[in-house]
Amino acid sequence: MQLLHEPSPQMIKDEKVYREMGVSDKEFQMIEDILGRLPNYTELGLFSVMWSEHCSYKNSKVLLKKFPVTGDKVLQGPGEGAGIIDIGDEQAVVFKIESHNHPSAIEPYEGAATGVGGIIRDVFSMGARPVALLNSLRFGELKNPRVKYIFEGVVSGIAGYGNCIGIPTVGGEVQFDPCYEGNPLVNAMCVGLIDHKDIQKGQAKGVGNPVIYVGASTGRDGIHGATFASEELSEESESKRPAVQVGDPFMEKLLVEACLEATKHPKLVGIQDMGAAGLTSSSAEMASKAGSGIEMNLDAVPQREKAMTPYEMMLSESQERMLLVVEKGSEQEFISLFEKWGLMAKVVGQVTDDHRLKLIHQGDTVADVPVDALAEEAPVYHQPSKEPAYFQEFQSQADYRPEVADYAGTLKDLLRQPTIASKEWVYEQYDYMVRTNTVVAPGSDAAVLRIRDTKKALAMTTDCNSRYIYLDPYEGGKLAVAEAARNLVCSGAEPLGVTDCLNYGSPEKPEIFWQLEKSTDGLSEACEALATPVIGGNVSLYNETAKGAVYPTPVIGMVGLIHELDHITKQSFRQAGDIIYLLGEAKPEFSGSELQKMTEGRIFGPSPVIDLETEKQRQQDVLKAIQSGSVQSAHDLSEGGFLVALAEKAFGTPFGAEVTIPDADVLSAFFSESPSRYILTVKKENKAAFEALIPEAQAIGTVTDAAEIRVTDKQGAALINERVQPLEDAWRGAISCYLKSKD
Amino acid sequence: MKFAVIVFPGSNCDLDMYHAVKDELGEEAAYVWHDETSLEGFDAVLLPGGFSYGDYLRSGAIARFSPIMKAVEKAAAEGKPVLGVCNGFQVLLEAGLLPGAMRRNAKLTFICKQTELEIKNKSTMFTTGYADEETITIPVAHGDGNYYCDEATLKTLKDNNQIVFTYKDDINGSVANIAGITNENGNVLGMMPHPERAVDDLLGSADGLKLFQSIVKYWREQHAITS
Amino acid sequence: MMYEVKVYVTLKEGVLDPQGSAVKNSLHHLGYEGVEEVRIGKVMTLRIEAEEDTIDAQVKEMCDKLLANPVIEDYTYETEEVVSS
Amino acid sequence: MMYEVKVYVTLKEGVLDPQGSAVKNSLHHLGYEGVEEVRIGKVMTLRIEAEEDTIDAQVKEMCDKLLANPVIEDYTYETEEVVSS
Ligand SMILES: Nc1ncnc2c1ncn2[C@@H]1O[C@H](COP(=O)(O)OP(=O)(O)O)[C@@H](O)[C@H]1O
Ligand SMILES: [Mg+2]
Repeated sequence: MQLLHEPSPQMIKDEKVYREMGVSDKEFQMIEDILGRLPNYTELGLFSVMWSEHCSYKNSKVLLKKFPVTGDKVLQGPGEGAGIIDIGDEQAVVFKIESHNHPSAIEPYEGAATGVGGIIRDVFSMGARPVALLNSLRFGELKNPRVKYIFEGVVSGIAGYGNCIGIPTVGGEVQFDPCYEGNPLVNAMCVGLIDHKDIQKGQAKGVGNPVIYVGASTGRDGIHGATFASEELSEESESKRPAVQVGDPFMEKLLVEACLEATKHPKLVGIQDMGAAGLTSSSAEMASKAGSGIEMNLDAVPQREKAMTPYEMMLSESQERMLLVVEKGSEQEFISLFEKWGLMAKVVGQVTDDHRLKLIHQGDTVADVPVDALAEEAPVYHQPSKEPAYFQEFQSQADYRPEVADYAGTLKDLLRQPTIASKEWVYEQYDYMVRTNTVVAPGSDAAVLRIRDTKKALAMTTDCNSRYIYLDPYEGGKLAVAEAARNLVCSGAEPLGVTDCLNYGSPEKPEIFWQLEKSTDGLSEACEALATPVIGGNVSLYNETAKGAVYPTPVIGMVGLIHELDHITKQSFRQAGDIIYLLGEAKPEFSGSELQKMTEGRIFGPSPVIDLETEKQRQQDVLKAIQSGSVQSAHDLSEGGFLVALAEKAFGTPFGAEVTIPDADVLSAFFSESPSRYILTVKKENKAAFEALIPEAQAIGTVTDAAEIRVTDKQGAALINERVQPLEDAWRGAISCYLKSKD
Repeated sequence: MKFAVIVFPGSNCDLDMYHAVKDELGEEAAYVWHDETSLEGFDAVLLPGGFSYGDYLRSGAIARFSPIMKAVEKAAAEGKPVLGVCNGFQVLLEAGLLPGAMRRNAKLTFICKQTELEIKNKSTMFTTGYADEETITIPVAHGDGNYYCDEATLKTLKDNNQIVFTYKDDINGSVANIAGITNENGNVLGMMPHPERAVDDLLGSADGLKLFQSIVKYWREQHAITS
Repeated sequence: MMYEVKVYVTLKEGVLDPQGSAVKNSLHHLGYEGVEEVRIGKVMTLRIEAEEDTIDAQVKEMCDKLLANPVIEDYTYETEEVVSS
Repeated sequence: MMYEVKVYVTLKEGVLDPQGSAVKNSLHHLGYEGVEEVRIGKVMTLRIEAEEDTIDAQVKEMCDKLLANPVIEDYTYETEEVVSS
């Protein structure tokens, strides 16, 4: 199956073949200047993938620089496979999030599955044992059959990979909005644990050291995946089918175990996964970081298909592959180690000192390019930015205030909105318990995993309400970070740090770049204020179809440390008689709220504004109260507002609540989504202690034995009087109900 | 008492099984790699859950040819307690140590959740610890847990009291809601729910612990060792 | 008329088949060294009541829409009339 | 000699096929009301190097041991010699 003859260097230039690979005229000229000659087809391929947005961050680098990336506990910031944060006792937590949006749009199951596989490799290539997976998903409205197909495929793909490899998928989020219809977002996050002494880096040091290829053989799958991820989706994408990769979680399970054994081997020099741009990025980055070069003999690369060209081998994104550099003379030890696990390991090259990536194929040198030009020195652009017209319009709109006649009916309708409804349909497909460390399963504000042989635990969450970011990227960016941190605090954790996945439309459009700029400003400011440095992340641009771009969606993955197992707190009511407290005030703001979306079918107006000082203060107060032992349950108020949160606290328990709303503005008290708010419950005997810690919290009622939600106003007039069961049924059954319905 | 935890390539509940025995039960446990050939010195054999060989082809189909399986058969024939959980159950079925076969869950999706089980036979060496309880809570996590056997086999299972656990609700389509069965001898138990994940209230349930305690009790009685 | 239709769905060439490789390895372990390749696909047997002039188009449509995943799979099919007994 | 062998593994009659029922329902949803039954099985394509007089026995053995589970599945196979080019 020999491909047609590759075009000659002159033809590439004359016929502008490079454009098909996403290389601009100017970039082609740069390549020519760097090489001092015309690149051949293989070399052009190397540049095109390494200079794609996905690998080089050429359009986003200027923005990422703004993130706070340091802190006393940060052991590894952005730049390696995953960031690392110290958690004491010579242990650290490693985490990273990554997108697999375009592959999932084309082939939902395999796209999502390989997204999970990829992020796991990022974590264990640092030497860490992956202990948990999370995901953040966005789809169009569930009414559309294609959306249902994508949703079901993505969820089963995530399940298929994570369950098989035996890493629990413990949390995440799913939202549905029309802007994601043709371009779903599938972000996967992996969290790992590591002992400080085992931390590895992806570096190719030591001239003459062998380069070892490990894992699955290379096929023609996923060629140009990185470039593909850096383009808008079009009808044509459907025909770019070879870009679809199939995952083999069984192979990866063996790879995890074998690589973790290898990272403990004293003669390992460097290790990196072959992610986007496969062999090209792993080799070029390892050499560039170490200030060395690599020479590879492509004939030694294990090949799944016949007659593969150097171009195909270098650009293939076949899954479950790793690249290792080991000390000279120890190659056989490593090869045997991998063979014990039933894996193929082969020496494919060696480290050189000439700062070049040199490829040999059937005796010929088929590529010879400077590694730094591929990696560190990729072009960087500062795209023009322009405030979109919609933003001004939204800002100037008068306060939106919906009419609600029937509070109970509205509550029930809200609980049925797919974005609010229980995600049980999703997470019941995930093995969230395997390895028996999951002590707070999906369904609470954050997932919690105990750390064996310590008294500590980790809390983790992904969050991003993209509606607010669309309305106001700057405020919305701050809100996303604050919400993630709040979810951790509710679980009893001290937030440690952030990994982010920036999902946007095309940065070449000034209005989109403006969204990127403003929202990263907001993210940076909140991360700074809440002392949660960004230790890594991923950028996914060009998320748009002919119908337009997705909402700007910077997903925040956050991990927190719970110092004592006793501090672990869940969102559900625990005991009848407990006092219910409300912390934070509801403002009359409904733009971007679930209620606005539900009532109007769209969102508009100015986003709520958050005061980061207040946010920080309340987080500290709540955490202190939890740590002091006086809090029985804690839940933050997010989508849907107070009533939804109150009902959620009753779901899955035999209890109900009796509450008096002190506010005169009942509508806001019930449905506003103003930030920095919590519902907490406290045992009667801890009343004084709790109130001393958080004087600001208002006692609004009690947890009851009767499974009913009863809310009255200050005058004692009944506002809500509902049995929990029907509310819970509506909430629990909504998603499978949407999936089953024919239209 | 010493438990062997068999590890196939792709097993992923091996660690949970090991910790359940070692930390929660307080007995001895050791991993035994699939290509070993002897289980000499072990008093009981545990086949953990996971996706042996990726569960490609059929769950458990490839693992059952592992060298260690001869030793597992021997242990079973000698009357030692053999417990297969989830994928371990599937391996026992494929190996013919238990009757029947597994199909995809009726709803076709993987299910992971706490489930209520009824104990149908409280006098097996795995269940004596449950004397009084009617139902217990133990989680499931499987995609292929839809137990099948033909009517004649079902009748035999019933007649011999080989059905040990049933699901209280039909969660996966299994014939007669079967969640766990033994062989005729009663010393080989296969079950889809994961008792090793229910050994500590911190994990949501400790109801699985009694299963392991029952095994120890049985073994102590057999060996007249007083603890 | 009643038809029995067999649809064969196989992975496209070049698409990784982890199942097939696992089965191949297992067969080698069992001593069948001669097995050089295994690819695993699906066969679906459908009974369809349809007019003679639409059956073919229907089956093709079903395959394109649902039975095969055109991104990674190819399909072929055979239709046969079932003579009612 | 090189053989291409196709092994068809299907669920035994009487064994409920959850996948098949799901596909049937989906087809009904899509408007193919004429579909009365769907059963889903596997087709495995093997390339085997073997002597002419052993190929048949080998394939049968592989099926009995590994490729099919006799408790719930039936199998058939076809072997064809591959003419080397
Ligand atoms: N895709 C998913 N995967 C796993 N768990 C999920 C997913 N989506 C939601 N969940 C879980 O459902 C619960 C509710 O999610 P969400 O409404 O997003 O919570 P919050 O508003 O507190 O962030 C959480 O425990 C979350 O982890
Ligand atoms: Mg929350």
